[in-house]
Amino acid sequence: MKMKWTLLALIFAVATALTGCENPLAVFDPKGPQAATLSDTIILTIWIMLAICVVVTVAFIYMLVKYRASKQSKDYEPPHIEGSAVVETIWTAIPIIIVAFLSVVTVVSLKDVEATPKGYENKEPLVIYASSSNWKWHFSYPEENIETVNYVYVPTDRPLEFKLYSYGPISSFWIPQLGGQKYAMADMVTTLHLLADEPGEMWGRNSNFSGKGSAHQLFDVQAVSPAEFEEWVEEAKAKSEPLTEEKFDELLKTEHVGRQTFTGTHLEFSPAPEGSHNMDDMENKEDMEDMEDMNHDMDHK
Amino acid sequence: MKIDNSLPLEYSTEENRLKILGFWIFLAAEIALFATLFATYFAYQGRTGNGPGTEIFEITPVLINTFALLTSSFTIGLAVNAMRLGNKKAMLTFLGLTLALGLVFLGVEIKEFFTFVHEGATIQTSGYLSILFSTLGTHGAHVSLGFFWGLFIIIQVSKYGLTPHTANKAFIFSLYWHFLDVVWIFIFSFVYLKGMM
Amino acid sequence: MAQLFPKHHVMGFIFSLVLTVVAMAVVVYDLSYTAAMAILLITAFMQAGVQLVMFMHAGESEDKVTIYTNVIYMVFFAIVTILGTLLLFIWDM
Amino acid sequence: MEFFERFAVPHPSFAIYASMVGIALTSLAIVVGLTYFKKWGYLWREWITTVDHKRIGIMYILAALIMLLRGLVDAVMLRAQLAIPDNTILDSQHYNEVFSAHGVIMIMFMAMPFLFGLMNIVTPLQIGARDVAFPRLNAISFWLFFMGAMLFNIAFVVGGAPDAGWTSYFPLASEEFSPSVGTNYYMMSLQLSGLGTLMTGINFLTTIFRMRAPGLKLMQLPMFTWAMLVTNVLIIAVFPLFAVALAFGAMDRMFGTQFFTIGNGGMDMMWANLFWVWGHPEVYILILPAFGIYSEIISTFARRNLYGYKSMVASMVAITILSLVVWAHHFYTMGQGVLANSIFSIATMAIAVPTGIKIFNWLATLRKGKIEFTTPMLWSLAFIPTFLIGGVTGVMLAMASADFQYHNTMFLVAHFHYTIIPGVVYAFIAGLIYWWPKMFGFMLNEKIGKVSFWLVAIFFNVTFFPMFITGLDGQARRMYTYSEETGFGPLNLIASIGAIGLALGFIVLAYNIYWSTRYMPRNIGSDPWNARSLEWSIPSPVPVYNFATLPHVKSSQAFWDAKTKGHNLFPDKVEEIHMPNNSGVPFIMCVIFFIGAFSLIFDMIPLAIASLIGVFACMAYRSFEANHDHGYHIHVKEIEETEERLRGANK
Repeated sequence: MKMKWTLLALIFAVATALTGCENPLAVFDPKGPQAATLSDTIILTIWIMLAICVVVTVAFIYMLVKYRASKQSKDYEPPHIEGSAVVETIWTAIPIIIVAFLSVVTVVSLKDVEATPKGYENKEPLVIYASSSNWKWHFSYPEENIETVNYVYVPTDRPLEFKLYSYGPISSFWIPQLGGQKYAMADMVTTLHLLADEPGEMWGRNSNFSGKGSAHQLFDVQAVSPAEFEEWVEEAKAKSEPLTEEKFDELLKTEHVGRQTFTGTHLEFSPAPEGSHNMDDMENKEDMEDMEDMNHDMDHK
Repeated sequence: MKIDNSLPLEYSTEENRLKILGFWIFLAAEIALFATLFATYFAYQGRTGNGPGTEIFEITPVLINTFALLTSSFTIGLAVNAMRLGNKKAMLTFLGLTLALGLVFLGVEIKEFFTFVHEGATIQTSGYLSILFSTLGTHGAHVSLGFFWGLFIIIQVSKYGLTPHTANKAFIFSLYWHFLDVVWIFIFSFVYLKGMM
Repeated sequence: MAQLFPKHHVMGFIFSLVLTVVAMAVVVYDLSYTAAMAILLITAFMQAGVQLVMFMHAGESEDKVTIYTNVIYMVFFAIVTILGTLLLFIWDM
Repeated sequence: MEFFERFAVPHPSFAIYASMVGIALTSLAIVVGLTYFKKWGYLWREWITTVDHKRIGIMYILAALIMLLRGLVDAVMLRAQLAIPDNTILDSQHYNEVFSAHGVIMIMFMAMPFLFGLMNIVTPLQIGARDVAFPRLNAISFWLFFMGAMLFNIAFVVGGAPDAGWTSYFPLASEEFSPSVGTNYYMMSLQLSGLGTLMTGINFLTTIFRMRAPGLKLMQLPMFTWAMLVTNVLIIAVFPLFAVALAFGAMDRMFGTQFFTIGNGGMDMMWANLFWVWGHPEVYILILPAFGIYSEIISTFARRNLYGYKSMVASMVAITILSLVVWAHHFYTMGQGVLANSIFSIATMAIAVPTGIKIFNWLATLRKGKIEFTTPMLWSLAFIPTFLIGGVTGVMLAMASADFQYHNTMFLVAHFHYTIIPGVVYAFIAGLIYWWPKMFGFMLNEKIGKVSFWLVAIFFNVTFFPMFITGLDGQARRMYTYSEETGFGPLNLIASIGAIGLALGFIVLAYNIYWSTRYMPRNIGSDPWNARSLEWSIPSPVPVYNFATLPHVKSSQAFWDAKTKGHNLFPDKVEEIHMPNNSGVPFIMCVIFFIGAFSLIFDMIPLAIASLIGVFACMAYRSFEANHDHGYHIHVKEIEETEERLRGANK
């Protein structure tokens, strides 16, 4: 019995800890609209789940206390009850309603986080290619024509489109304070829509196990105002060496490096595996030959 | 062992009925196995890398194979029918015919594999060819296994005669063989014909 | 002799040959993708049905309900696996 | 010399060398012990060649308990490493090997055999059968599992352990990124045990469909047997698929195919896809039997019939079907679109509905009952609130959008331990204690049992609850270390302390088995718990033929009705019983399987081909042998004497 109360107390303590105190958990400390959406969704569901837990646990304890053998008379014979259609329908219906509500929440929030954040649709997004290699992150800014390793600068209030892929095992690109994670894989590019709405320093990481160095595959994220961002770009261009193919190959081979900055990006000589699996979609293609050619092109990296 | 004479020999004991139902469940598991191969095959269509795609298919060997298997499925059905009539000789003839057709199928398929390899299409060439060879190969391996199984049954029926035991085996073998024919129809339709469309 | 070639077996065999020839149409004629796939699906499943009912005697024993449930369940699983995989890898990638 | 080099451990440490010595000494001790006590013959005749479902069940459970110990040691090592920031007890490579082993062993070689053990022992007894449908196939299933488990367990001392996680995602698990033979072990050992599992599935489905006692209808099966039915229905669907996936993976590594490679049209996602088409139903293969066990125990000790029998069955069938259509929730983050993610999200959450129905039905069963807190009941009751947390966090994880924040974090780790430990492990322990008297003819000590229960029930929460919080704070799973400034330190320390308590609980459980074997009284009668289903109507331990005459059944709690309403379960006269012969072929065949798998792992193709031929030779041998192997008969007199002796002693 004690255990259940301890448990309940623990849940409440945790719930209060989650929702606000001086040092909030990373997921509940959003620095952008995508992360805020997710944080709100999670907190909402925690409350619903807590309510369910409390109701069931109370019912459970009530049964245990009231119907324990030691409280019952010796000759009490528990009755034979098959069940009740009405009661069983009720407790089927309630979970269905809850699940239906949560389904709506899921689909709506999923659409939100999988697109450019609301209110920023007409701003031109900043495209950053983030590629993972054992065990580093390369950030290529094709428009600004610079590339960084293990740290990324982003301007505030501008939609960010991270194009993710990997030079090896599956990695997961995750900046909890900006939004959810997504896999970076070797044979396709995935897109993650993020946005920072206040300046600050954050951490990001590869959260997917990808071999012996993955625990250290972390990177810094610096959100700065657009003006400062321009400044940083200029400075990076002025002060850094160009990224050559040899240099990049050497970098790929090195397991752990610190922060690095280059002018130019590796996309020029080692392009991302653009396109996704739907390139293979036969559905609307009448002509096989065309398809074959397309795939040949795609796979010649 | 209680023998119920009102039923065909292959169903006549409880053990036999258990085995037949058990084999049906096994066949269901085989459906799952081939479904996996098909699911993978469809997802890999077009993922040919640097290797060739469906243009390596030729219609003639495929047609020979299809008619060989369809006919063998017919003959093994006749074998079971003959068994139920108690005609051991006819049953063995039909079984032998079935296995011969199985051999034709295997021969043509192996020759086809050699042609593929000759055209530079091996199991190591691309994702598409890996799954193509695996799908065809899994079916082919089943047919090969079936061939030996059938051979053992022919030997046992000739040696021990038509007993509840041998009849049961022969019937289960016929289920297996028909099932392989069904799988081949799906391979024929969704690998070959779809590929040659 | 006629006993050795029961009518429904011969019918089943002829039927399966006819279905094979019909399926061949998708290679011979220049059909739309949808029409061709429809033909293939229908002929293939009909062929499977012929084998199951006419040759494999799926319905002859007292376990017939078990056997049919078993096959239908597994066909359901097969379809789920194939469609689910296609959905994830091709249709909604 | 080069030939032998590949058997060396690529990344050795003192612990591994110590284990080698330990394994060698233990094996030696077993051999010497068996020789000294002249037990080789006994072992061969009574156990290795047995086709008796009860003995096979006991061997499964014994293997499961040993594997539980191994998995537990792995777990303690993991928690030790994570106890404090920047710890150096294990280096990265070892940590990776240990968590991979922990996952595979706990799921495949602990939970699965535990399930099969209980299934083997209880199912035929509950339906009033004399054995399973195919006793010899059953022996093959067991030995295949056993060989698979042994193969996996020698990996870390011969050639190197797998290090790509229990999910073994490609391309990490490919030859390029995991060059040691470790992943080959993974592929082959799971292939062997998976084959055994598939055969068990076929065997038990046939048993349940065709071997029920006269009068026992499907809708009257005890809930545990119903659970076994749907479990096996899942097994026959997904295990063939897993066999294909493993074969693809093995071929990629051994024969250079391109299924999951990076270039040439390979698709690394396909492994994840196939793995989870199997992997998600797999967790339901574990939890459904657990639901069955809880239903039996709760109804027995609430002294009431199970509330809502029909909706209990319907919800299990619903879970079975739904579990087949939700697998993509394991990889919402793989880049598929909103549509696919939404479909899988909703399907996943829908599972909460039938699960909820079950929980409410259990609560309603407790209502108006006369609840007795025996140890099996305690384990079953603790399940409800603890599993609830696992369940609701499961719904949270099912929401694809929110999952982007939980995925790959300790939150997920906490969630699945909250489902698998209270859901599966508690159930199997409860079932073990509950059916122990049926297996061995004596009970386990209640007092020691309660100590172990409270230790586990409390420290389980201490271990895993903090992980929910560190997960939400961004601690990723499977990472061998974390730095001080992350702030994960204090909660991880709590979790590690909890792990010690948890381990202690399991040690007390083991001690209970030892103590009870030595000191518990042997004359317990056939029905020590005053239970409800058929297995309690026959002597404990159960004679080899199970039922002297087949019971005539009219309800889902036939034995209870017979006890309370006084009708005769066994109206028939004793007749001769036909039994199958023991056989050494299953064991020999599986040894050959082992050799074949081992040679494939180390790329010794000729030996592998020879083994394959050996396996077929065993099958061919059996095919001919079966024509004149008709088993043996137990005569009426012998049955009557046995019944007299077993039942007489109880009175």
